[in-house]
Amino acid sequence: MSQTTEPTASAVAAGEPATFPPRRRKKTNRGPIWLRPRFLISGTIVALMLLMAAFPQLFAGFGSDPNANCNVMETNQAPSSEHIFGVDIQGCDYYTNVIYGARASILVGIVVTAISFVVAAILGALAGYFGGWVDVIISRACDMAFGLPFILAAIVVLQLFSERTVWTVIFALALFNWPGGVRFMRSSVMEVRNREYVQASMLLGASKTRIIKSHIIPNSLTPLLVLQTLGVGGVISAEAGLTFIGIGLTPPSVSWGLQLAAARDYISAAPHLLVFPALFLTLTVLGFVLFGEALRDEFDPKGK
Amino acid sequence: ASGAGNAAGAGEESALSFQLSEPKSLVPHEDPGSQVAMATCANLMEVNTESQELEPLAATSVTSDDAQHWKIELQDGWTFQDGAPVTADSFAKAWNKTATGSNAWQGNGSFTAFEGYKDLNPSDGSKPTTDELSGVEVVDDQHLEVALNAPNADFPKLLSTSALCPLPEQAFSDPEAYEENPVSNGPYQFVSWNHNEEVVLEKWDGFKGADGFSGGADKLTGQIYTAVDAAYTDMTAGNLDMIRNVPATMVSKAKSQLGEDSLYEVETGSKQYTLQIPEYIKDLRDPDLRKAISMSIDRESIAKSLLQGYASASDSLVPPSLDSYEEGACASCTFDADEAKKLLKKAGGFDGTLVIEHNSASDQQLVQAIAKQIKENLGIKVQLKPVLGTELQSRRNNQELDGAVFGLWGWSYKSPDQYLSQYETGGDGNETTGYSSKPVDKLVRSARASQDEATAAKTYAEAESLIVKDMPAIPLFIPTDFGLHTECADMKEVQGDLQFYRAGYGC
Amino acid sequence: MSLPEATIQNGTPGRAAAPLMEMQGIKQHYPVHRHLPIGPQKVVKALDGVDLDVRPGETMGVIGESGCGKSTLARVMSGLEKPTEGRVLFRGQDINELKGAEKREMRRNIQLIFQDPFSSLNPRMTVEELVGEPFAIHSEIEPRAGRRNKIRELLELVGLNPDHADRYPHNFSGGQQQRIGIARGIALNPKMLICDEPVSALDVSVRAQIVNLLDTLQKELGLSYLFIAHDLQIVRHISDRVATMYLGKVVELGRYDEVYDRTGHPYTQALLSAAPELRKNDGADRERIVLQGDPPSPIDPPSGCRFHTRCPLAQAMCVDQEPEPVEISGTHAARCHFADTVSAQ
Amino acid sequence: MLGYTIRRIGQMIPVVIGATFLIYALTFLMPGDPIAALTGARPLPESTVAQIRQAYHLDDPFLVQYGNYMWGLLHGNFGIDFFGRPVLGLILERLPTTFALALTAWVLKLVIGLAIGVYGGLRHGRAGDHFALVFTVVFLGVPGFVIALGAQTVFGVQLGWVNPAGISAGWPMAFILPALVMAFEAAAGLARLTRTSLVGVLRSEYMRTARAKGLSPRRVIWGHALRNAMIPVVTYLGLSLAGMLGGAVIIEAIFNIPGIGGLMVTSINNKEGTIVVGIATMLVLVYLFFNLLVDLLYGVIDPRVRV
Amino acid sequence: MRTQQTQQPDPAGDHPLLRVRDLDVEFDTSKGIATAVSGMNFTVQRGEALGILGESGSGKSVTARAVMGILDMPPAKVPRGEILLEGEDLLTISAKRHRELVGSRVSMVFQDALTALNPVHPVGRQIGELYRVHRGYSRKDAKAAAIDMMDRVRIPAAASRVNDYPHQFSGGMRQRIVIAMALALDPVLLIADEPTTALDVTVQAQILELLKEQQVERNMGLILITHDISVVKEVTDQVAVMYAGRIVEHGATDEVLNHPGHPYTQGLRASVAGEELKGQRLPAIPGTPPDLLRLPDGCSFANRCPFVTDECLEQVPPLESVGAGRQSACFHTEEVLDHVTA
Ligand SMILES: Nc1ncnc2c1ncn2[C@@H]1O[C@H](COP(=O)(O)OP(=O)(O)OP(=O)(O)O)[C@@H](O)[C@H]1O
Ligand SMILES: Nc1ncnc2c1ncn2[C@@H]1O[C@H](COP(=O)(O)OP(=O)(O)OP(=O)(O)O)[C@@H](O)[C@H]1O
Ligand SMILES: [Mg+2]
Ligand SMILES: [Mg+2]
Repeated sequence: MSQTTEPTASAVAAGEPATFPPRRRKKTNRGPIWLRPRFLISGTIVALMLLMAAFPQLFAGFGSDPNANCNVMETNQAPSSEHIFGVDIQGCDYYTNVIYGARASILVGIVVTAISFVVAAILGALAGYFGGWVDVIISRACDMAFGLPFILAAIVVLQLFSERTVWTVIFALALFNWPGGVRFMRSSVMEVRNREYVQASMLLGASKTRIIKSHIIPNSLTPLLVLQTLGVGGVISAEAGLTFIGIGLTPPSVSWGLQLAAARDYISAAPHLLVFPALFLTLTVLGFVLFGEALRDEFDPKGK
Repeated sequence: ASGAGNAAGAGEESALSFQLSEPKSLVPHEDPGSQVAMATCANLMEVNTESQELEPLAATSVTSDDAQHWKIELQDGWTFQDGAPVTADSFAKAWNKTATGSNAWQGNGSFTAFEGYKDLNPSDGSKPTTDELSGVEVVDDQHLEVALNAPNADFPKLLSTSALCPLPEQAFSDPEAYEENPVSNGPYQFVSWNHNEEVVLEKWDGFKGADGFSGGADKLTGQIYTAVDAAYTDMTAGNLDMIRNVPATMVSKAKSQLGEDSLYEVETGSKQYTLQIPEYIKDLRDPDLRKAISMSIDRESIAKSLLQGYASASDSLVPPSLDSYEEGACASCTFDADEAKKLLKKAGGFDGTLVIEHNSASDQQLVQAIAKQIKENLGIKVQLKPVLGTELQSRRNNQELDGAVFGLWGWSYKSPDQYLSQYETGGDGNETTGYSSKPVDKLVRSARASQDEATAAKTYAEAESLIVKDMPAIPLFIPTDFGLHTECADMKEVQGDLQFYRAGYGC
Repeated sequence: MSLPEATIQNGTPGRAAAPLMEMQGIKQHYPVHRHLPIGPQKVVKALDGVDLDVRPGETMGVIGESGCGKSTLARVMSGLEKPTEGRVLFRGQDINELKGAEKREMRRNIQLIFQDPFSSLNPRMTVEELVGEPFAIHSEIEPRAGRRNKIRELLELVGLNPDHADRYPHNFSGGQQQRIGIARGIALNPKMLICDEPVSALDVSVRAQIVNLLDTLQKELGLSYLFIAHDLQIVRHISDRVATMYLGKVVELGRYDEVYDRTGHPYTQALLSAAPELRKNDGADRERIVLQGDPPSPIDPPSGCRFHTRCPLAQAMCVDQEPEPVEISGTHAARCHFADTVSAQ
Repeated sequence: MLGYTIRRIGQMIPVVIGATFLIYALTFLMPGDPIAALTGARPLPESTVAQIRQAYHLDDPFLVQYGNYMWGLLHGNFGIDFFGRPVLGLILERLPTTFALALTAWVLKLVIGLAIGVYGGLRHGRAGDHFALVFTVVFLGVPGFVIALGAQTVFGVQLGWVNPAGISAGWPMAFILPALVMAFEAAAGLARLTRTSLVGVLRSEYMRTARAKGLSPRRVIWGHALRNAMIPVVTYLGLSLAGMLGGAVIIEAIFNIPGIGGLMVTSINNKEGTIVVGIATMLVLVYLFFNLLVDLLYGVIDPRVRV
Repeated sequence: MRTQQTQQPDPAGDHPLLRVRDLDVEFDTSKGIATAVSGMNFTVQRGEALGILGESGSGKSVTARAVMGILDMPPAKVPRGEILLEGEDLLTISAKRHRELVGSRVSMVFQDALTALNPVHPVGRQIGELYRVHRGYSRKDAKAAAIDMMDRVRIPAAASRVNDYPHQFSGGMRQRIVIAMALALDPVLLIADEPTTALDVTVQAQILELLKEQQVERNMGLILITHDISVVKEVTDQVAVMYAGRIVEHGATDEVLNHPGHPYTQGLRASVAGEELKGQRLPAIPGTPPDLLRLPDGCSFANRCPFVTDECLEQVPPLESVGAGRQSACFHTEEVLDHVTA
C-alpha cells in the first residue's frame, strides 16, 4: 500500500487545489426578486397566458368566435397568410381556436390548484393541529387517494359524466389532487404547532382560534402556496393528458388537449394541428413550473 | 415479410401477420366477428372470393321449398383438425349451446330466427325447460333439418357466419380445456395464444374446402393492438402485414408514407352512417322536421373534405351494393338549405334542442361537422352528447335516448334484410327507433320469404319507399372501407368484409 | 435588592410571607413511544416529585445538568403542561383547576421566557404586533387607543429603539430579540416570570446586558423569577435562592451563598467544581471533582439515592435508601445521607 | 421491527377497504349497462339478461354487492368477469408486462434523475446547476404524450432503432423507448428532490468533518454525502414505483403495450366493475406494499429511525 | 496515499508549526459581500496552545475552516493571505497534497459533535476511515485502531461500542469520538472549535481535561476556539481576541486576561459575573457588534467603546506591539491598560 515509488511529477502537476478555486472576484448583481431572469421570463409567460385565458379577444381579435366562420371545405389547410396557424379539421381558423384553448387549460390549472390548496390547508391544518383521531382519519384518507392510481380514479370519475366540461374535469382532477398538499400542510402545521412562539402565545392566554389564525396558518400557508404554484403546471399537463386519451373534455369545449387529441390522426397530413397547441401547452406548463420553482427558491428555506 | 415470423428461418415457410384486438375467446360462437374464428372454422356455406357468390362449403346442399323448413346435407369425410369427424351433431350441439341464453355467448343473436329459440330464452327470466332448439333436427350423421319461425330466404347466408360453426365433442365435454386450445375444421389451426401479444395460426393440411380457398401463408400471426394507430405505426416500421378498418384520416397518411400500393379499397360498401331518430322522442316526430334536418346536411362537402373523399353521400336506407338499392330512394337526402328551412317552417319550427348522441370514442369530428351544419343551416340548437360505447348500446336497447343517435351500421351477410329489419316491428335493431308500421312489416316479411332474389329486391325497395316517408333514420354516408397491407400480403374481401385468412402470400 | 428570608420547603414550616407560587409533589412522566402494545408501558420520569416555592419578589435559581428536568419544571410551572401528579399553586390556587376569568388572570400573571429568542418570536409579526399581542389577547388591560404608546414604553423599558417597532424579528440581533421576548413577557404586568435559560443562546458580551435588564425589571416591577441557567456564575449573581436538580428531583435547595459556599450535596459540589470560572477566584480551596460516567436514564433511575452511581462518597446505604432532605441550616437542605459532612468540608 | 410491521399492516386495512369501496361505488354509479358490452349490437333476450344479473349479483343492493366482493377478496378471490374468466388471472396476465415497463422506467428514471440531481447538487449555484434546472423543467413542461409521440416517430419509425409499438421484441428492446419516455418525465421531480437534499447535506457539518479528514472529493461524496442525501429520496422513489404502475396508461396506449393500463381503460369502458375494482385493489396493495417497504428500507439507510 | 515519513517537508526547518499571514475571508451573500475575516495574523508553535476568543460571528470558525481548507467555496473566498503549515502554504499546494496534510498533520474538533458525525455510519468506521485513507490499513486493522483510539479518549467498553451509531451516544461521548477522530493520526496541530459549548459543565470539564492532557502528551500545537473566557484561561498559553473579523488583541493568556490592552477584551473580562459583583449591575458592554456587510470605516468596536475618539471613527487601528509578545489594535491601548490597573 505504500506508494513511495510514485513519480514526484504528479504531485506537482496536480494543478489547482480543488478546494481553492482561482481567487477571482465575481460580480454580484442580485436585484429585487422580480427582476431576476427566472422570475422575469416565467412571470411574463404566466401573465400572457392568464391574459389570453381571460380575454382571448385581445389576441384573436374582437368579435372572434372559435366556432364561427368555418368552412368545412377548407379542412386542415396549412398555415397561410390568411390563417397564420392554418385551418383545423372542421375548417375553422386554428389561430383563434388555439388562443381560445388557453382558457380551459388555465382555468383547470388554477381552479384545481386553488381547490386543492383550500382543501389541503383546511384538512392539513386540522390533522396537524388536533392530531389524534382527526389526524388518523385524514391521513388514511390521504393514503387512499394516494394508493388509487390517479388515472384510474380520474377515468372512473370522468365516466360518470357524458358531456365533460371544464368543470367536470376540474371536479375529477380536484378530487385526487389534494392529498400531497394535505400531507405537506399537516407536517408543516405540526412543526409550527410545536414552535416556541406558539407556546408563548398560549401562555399569554391566546385562544385556539387566535393561535390557528395568527400563528399557525400564516407560518405554514406560504410553503403550501409555493408548493401548489409548482403544481399548476402539472395539473394543466394532466388535463391535456386525460383529454388526449379521450376521457377529458368533450366538444363543444375548446382546449389544447382536445386539439392535440384530434390532431393525432393527422400528424403527417397536417402537422400544424399538433404543433401549435403543443407549443402553447408546453410554454404554459413551463411558465408555471418555472414560476413555482422561482417562488420556491425564494421562500423555501430548505431549498436554498 | 412480417416482423413476427422469423422469415429468415430455415424452413422458408411463408408467414403473414395481421392486426387483431385481444380476442374475448377463440371459440367462434363466443366472439363471432373475430378474424381468428373465421380462419379456424369452416361453415356450411361460404362466399367465394373470386365470384363473390354464396357457395356450399362443408355442406353439399342447403335447400328449402318454403324458405322456412331447410334441409342440409353435409359433405363426406370432413374432420376436425384432430381427426374427429364433422357430423350433423357437431353443428346441432354447437347451435344448441350458442342459442341457450344463459351461456351468454355473443353468437346467441344469430339464432332468433330458429324455431324454439324462445324456449331457450324465456322472456320472463325463468330457467329454460329444454336445452335444445326444437327447430333443429339431426336426421343422421350427414343430414340436418332446420325449421325457422318464419320463412327466411337468407338462411343459407346465415349459415356462412361464424356463429354457426361446428364444434367437436371435447368443446362440450371439457369446455375449459377447449377454450385454451381450440380445435376446429377450418383452413388454419390454432397454435398459440400469447395473451395481449399475439395469436399464432398455422395452415392445416387436412382442410377439405381447399378448392374454394386460394391458400395463403403457412403461418398467420394475429398481432394484438389496442388501437389502430399503434398498428399503423408498427406497419410503417415494417412489423405488420395487414390492417383493416383503416380510418379515413389514416388513408392519406398511408398513401404518402406507405405508398398507393399498400391500400386495399373494399369494393362493396357494406356500411352506412345514419342519424336515427327514435319514435319516442316526441319533439322529433314530425317527418317534415326530420326531412328538414336531413336536407340541412351537406353530405357531399363533408365527404369530400372531412372524410377526404373516402365516403359517398348516402341517399337511401341501404347501401348501393345491395340489390334493392334504388338511386335517390330518399328524396330528402340531398343538401338544400332553403328547402330545409321551408320544411322546418312547415313543421312549425323547432325551439327545443336537437340532441345527437354518439359514441364518444369514434367519429367525433364527423358528428361535430354534421351538428355544425344543422345548426347553421336551420338555426336550431344542437347539442352533442358523446356517450361510452356500452352506455350508448344500453341506451339504444332500453330506449333511453335523449334525441337522435349517430351510428354506423353494417351487415353480417349481404342482404337488404340486414338493413331494413331495423324498421320492422320487433326486427333486428328495431329497439333503437322503435319504428313500427304495419304495411312495412308486411312488405319486409314477404320480401324475406321470397327465394327469388329479384322479387325480393323489389319488395324490399317498396318497403323502403314507405319507411323513407316517415324518416325514422337519416341516411348520411357510405364510407369506403380500406385495408392496408405490405407487398407480401394479397388482401381479399368477401362481400364487403376483409378477411385476413383469405389473403394470398405474394412473396 | 431586599432579600426576603428564604425557607426550606420540606420540614420547617414557612416563616416568611406566603409563597407566590408553590409546586407540590410534582411528577411529570412522559410515556415512551413503543411499537407493540404489549409489555409494561415505560415512562420518562422527567420530574419525579418536586417541591419548590417562589416568594414574591424573589429569584429562584435552578441549576443541574442537561436532561435533569429543568425545562420540564418551567413548562409545568408556567401551566404549559399539566403535571402527571402534584399541584402547581399560584397564590394558593391550583393553576390547572382555574377556569374562565380566574384562568385568564393566572395566565396574565405567569409568563415564560424561552432560551432561544428567535424561535420564540413569530417570524411573520412585526415587533409592534409581537409586543402588542398580549394586549390583543387581554384587551381589557390596555384599550386599543393607548396601545401604541404602551408598546413604545415597553420597548424603551427593555432598551429597544421604539422607532424600530415596524421591523421583523430577524432584523434584530440575538440580544435584541431576547429583549423583545422580555417585553412581551412583562407587558401584562405579571407577578411571575419563568426564565428557561434566557441567556444561554446569547453572546457573552450581551449576557450581562440581559441579566442587568432582568435585575432592573425586578426592582421596578416587583417580579418574581424562576431562573434556569447553565452559567453558574450568572445564577449566583441573580439568585436569592438556588435549587440543584438531578434526574427529576431537587437535590439541594438553599440561599445562594449557602449552596455555593457550604454545598451540602456532592452533586452540587461536582457541578460547582467543574465550572472553571468559579474555581479560579478562590484558588486551591475548591478541588475539581470530575464525575465519572454519564447521567443515568430517567426511564430507570437508580435505586436509593439517584446519584449513587456517580457519587464519590457513595456507600452501601445509598444504593437502597432514598435520602430525604437533610436540613443543614434553617434555609438550606440537601437530599444526601451525608449532607452535614459534605457541607462541613 | 416486527411490531412496527404489524402496526403498519394494521393501518393498511382501512385504506384497502376505503379505496376499494370508493372505486366500487364509482363504478356502480357509472352509467351504462355492463351487460350491453357483452353482446355487441344485438340485445340479449330479457331472460339471459336476468340470468346474468343474477349470476353476477347485479341486482343486489350496492352494499351487498360490495360486501360479497370483499368477502371474496378476503379469500383471495377477485371474482370473475362476464366471460367467466377469473379477474385475478386477467390481471396477473398483464401485470408482468406493466411491471416490466414500470420497473424499467423506474430504473432509468433512477439513473437519470439521480445523475442530474447529484450533478446539479454538486454544482449548486453554478452553471451546471442551472443547466440541470432547465433540463428538468423542460421535461416537466412538455406533456408526456407529446414526448411519446415524438419519440415513437423519430426513434421507432424514422430511425428504426426500436420497434415503435408492441412488445414482440421482448425485454428490453420493446420496453426501452416507452420506459425512457416515462423515465424522463418522472426524472425531473426526482432530480429536483435529489438536488435539494444533496445541497442540504453538503452544507451539513459532517461533510465538513469528512473534508477535514482529508478525504478525496470522490470519497466524500460517495462515502458520506450520497447516503444521507438519499434518505428523503427513498420515500419518494418507493412510492413512485407504485405510481408508475398505475400511471402508464397513456404510454401503454401509444406504444401498444398490453399492460394493466389497457385492461383498465377497456374494463372501465365496458363497465366491468369486477376488473376495475380488482385492478384498483391490486394497485392499492402494491402501493401499500411499497410504502411499507420504503419505511423498512428507511431504517436500513437511516440508523436513527431503526426500531 | 502516502506513508507519513515520506512527505514531511523540512521537518527540522525553522518554520513555525502554523503561521497565518494577512488572511482575508469573504462571503458572497445575497445581500452583498461579507468580510468575515480580515488581516488575520498569528503563529502557533509545537506544544503551544493558542486560544481564540471572541463572540459569536466574529470569525473564529471561519478562520479555523480556512486553515483546514473546508470553507464552502462559493460562497466563501480567500482573496488574500497565506496559511503556512510547517512552511507549506495550504492555500497554494495541490489538492492532493492538501488532503495528505489535512486530517493527519492538522485536524479539527467541531463544536457540535452530533452534527459533526455522519449519522449513517457507525462511529468505528468513521474513525477507522482515517487509517484506511491515510495509512492504507485493512478494514480489520482500521477497526482495531479505532477501538484503540476510542479507548484512549476513555470511552468505556470501546470494543463493544465500535459499531454503534452517533445517535446512540451521549453528548459527551460523541465529543470524545470526535476528539478520537482528530487525534487518530497523531497530528501536529489540533484545532478545537468550541469543543465544549454544547456540553454540560460537568462534561465540559472532562473534555477540557482530556484535550489538555493529549496536547501535552503529544506535544501538539492546539488552537482552542471559544467565547468562554474561563476556558481560555484554563487551557491556553496564548490568546488572540477577535472582534468583527479582526484580531484586536494578542498575547500570553494570563497577561491579556489580567491586563487587557483592548477595550473589548476589557469589557469581556469585566462582564463575567464575579462573586464580588453580587447585588450590583454587571459591567456589560453596551450595544451590539456591527454588521459584517457594512463594516464602519474606522474601528469596528468604536460604537461600543468607552474610549472612543474621532480618530477611531476614521481609521482602522492597526495591530501593534504593546510590550513583550503582546499586540493590541487600539489607538488607546495605554489608556486601557492604565484603566484596568487603576
Ligand atoms: N415531551 C416529552 N416527551 C418525552 N420525554 C420528554 C419530553 N420532554 C422532556 N422529556 C425528557 O425529560 C427529561 C427532562 O427534560 P428537560 O427538557 O426538562 O431537561 P432540561 O433539564 O431542561 O435539559 P437541558 O438543560 O438540556 O435543557 C429528558 O430526559 C427528556 O428527554
Ligand atoms: N456560509 C456562509 N455564508 C455567509 N456568511 C457566512 C457563512 N459562514 C459564515 N459566515 C459569516 O462569517 C462570520 C463569521 O462566522 P463564524 O462562524 O466564523 O463566527 P464564530 O466566531 O465562529 O461565531 P460562533 O461563536 O457563533 O461560532 C459570521 O458573521 C457569518 O455571518
Ligand atoms: Mg432545557
Ligand atoms: Mg463558530
